[in-house]
Amino acid sequence: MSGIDPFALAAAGLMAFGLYGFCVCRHPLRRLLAINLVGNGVFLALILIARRLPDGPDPVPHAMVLTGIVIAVSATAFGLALIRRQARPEDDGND
Amino acid sequence: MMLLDGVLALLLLLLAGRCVTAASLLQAIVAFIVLGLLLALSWVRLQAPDLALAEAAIGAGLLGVLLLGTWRHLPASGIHHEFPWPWHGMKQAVSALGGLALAVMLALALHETAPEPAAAGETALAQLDAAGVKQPVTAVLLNFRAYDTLLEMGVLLMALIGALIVRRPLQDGSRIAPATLLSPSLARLFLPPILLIGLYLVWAGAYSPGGAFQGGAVLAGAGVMLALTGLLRGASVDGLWLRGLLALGAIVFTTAGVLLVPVTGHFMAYPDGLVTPLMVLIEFSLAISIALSLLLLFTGTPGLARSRP
Amino acid sequence: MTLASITASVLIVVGTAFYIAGTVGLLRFPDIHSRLHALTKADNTGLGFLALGVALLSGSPRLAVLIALVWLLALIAASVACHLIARYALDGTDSDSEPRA
Amino acid sequence: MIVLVLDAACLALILLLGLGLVRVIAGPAAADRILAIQLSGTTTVGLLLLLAIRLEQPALIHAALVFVLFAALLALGFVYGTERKP
Repeated sequence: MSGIDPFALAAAGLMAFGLYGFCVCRHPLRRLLAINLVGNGVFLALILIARRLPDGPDPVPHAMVLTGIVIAVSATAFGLALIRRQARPEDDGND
Repeated sequence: MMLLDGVLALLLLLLAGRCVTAASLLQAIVAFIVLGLLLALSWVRLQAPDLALAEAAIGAGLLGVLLLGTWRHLPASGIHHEFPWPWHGMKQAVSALGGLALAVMLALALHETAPEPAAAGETALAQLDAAGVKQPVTAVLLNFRAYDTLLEMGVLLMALIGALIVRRPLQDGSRIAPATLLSPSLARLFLPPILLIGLYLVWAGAYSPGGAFQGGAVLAGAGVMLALTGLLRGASVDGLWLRGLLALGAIVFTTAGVLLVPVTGHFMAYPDGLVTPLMVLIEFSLAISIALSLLLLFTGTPGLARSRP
Repeated sequence: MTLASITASVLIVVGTAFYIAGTVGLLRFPDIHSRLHALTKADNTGLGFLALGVALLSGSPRLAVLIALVWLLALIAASVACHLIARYALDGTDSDSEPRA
Repeated sequence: MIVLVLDAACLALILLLGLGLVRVIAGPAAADRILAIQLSGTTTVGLLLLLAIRLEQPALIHAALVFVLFAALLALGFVYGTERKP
């Protein structure tokens, strides 16, 4: 029992739920959320691997995940802009 | 503490499941936001306080506000309830099996992989004295893997440009003035401590968890608060100064990298004596650009203007 | 076991009890306004006790000031958030499937 | 002893957070779900304060501050645009 890290299970679960949601959900916003779930699972897995260094956690995966969080948010913000535009195409040109 | 980890992981799984199977869109979004909060706690438990800060500010906070804002903008007709449960159809069942298989393989992979010291991380820790900052994660971000950070700044700007291209034309004056006087006074009360915390986090990134991204996100949060309470609004005109500030991080980063090539012989290598002041300069300019980009991604406009009371 | 750590333990236990009360209120109260009341009051009192206990344990004035700031901001934020949510709920057209654009 | 108290309080808070999720799932109204976010926010801030002492990482207090700020932002973001004109 002690050999299984609960966070490893959580990382695997997050990626799996994300994949499932991405395949099954139809609303684009839900798909965006699903992609973010997969991303969060990947971050969790990376940080778990970073713990394996003997003297303190490995800073390189930490920095990569930090970069990843910002990139994920900016990509999601772009996706949200696309969704807003797609939801209301009739507003074109009425500035 | 072991028990705490177990409960935390269980709640993460529960919320992830809820996020993809919720009937209404808002339920999915709320589950995702709470998932972000719990993820921040998980980073704390996984000895990554830097990530806890970033997740609190960017992952749960700004992303949550963005998601709720988009939810609010969707026309009611476009949102139908979905019931994406595995027994609902063939596609659902196959996807669930696929997801399950993926989960089992990943869990095995994470469990089985032999603990093997990573060369890059050990080098980074060993070279920390030369980096000009005492915090290993900041050192990796700004010095050892500076390319990553520069390109990340580029991605952030690209996302902003993309969002501005597809934005709906702004109807000036259509923003609703807040009906309650409470929220603008909240913003006025909160603004000084937030700005202080944001700047402190940027500054403290050199020796404790924090840095340009966390600090920049907190500063962006201050701007978002002003925008949400009607003190600041998006404008469809932008000034040169605003564009300059948006590009400042990338410009300072690249210039420092290029100008010092004759001294050090490498792109983005910094001479020993200059390394600490350079790190601080780069960090602050990055923080300003990050804060502005995130704020404009929120307002979805190329410019900003003060609202008249 | 010093006097400070005993006091801190008591404060933390009391704080946790307030949190329990708040969460039970959120789950058991019949409508949104009483839930708001339970959550905002009980949880922030709980946070206050916790903060006091943690500040005692931290043993440094700098951290104590920072912790006090956390609680102060949490109080302000909670009261405004509570007010906004209550107003929203008062509008009556509250349904989570139809955003009002 | 004090470690035991801190651990127990942390465990209690995370369990309460889990209980609060019932409101995320059951609703029934949108405001209830936002309320559940506020609950998770306050509880997380409390947990972060406790963990800051337990794990001896004062930086977590900054994270708690950031949480307070963004919990308020989430409530503002939720009601934005729905407020009645004065």
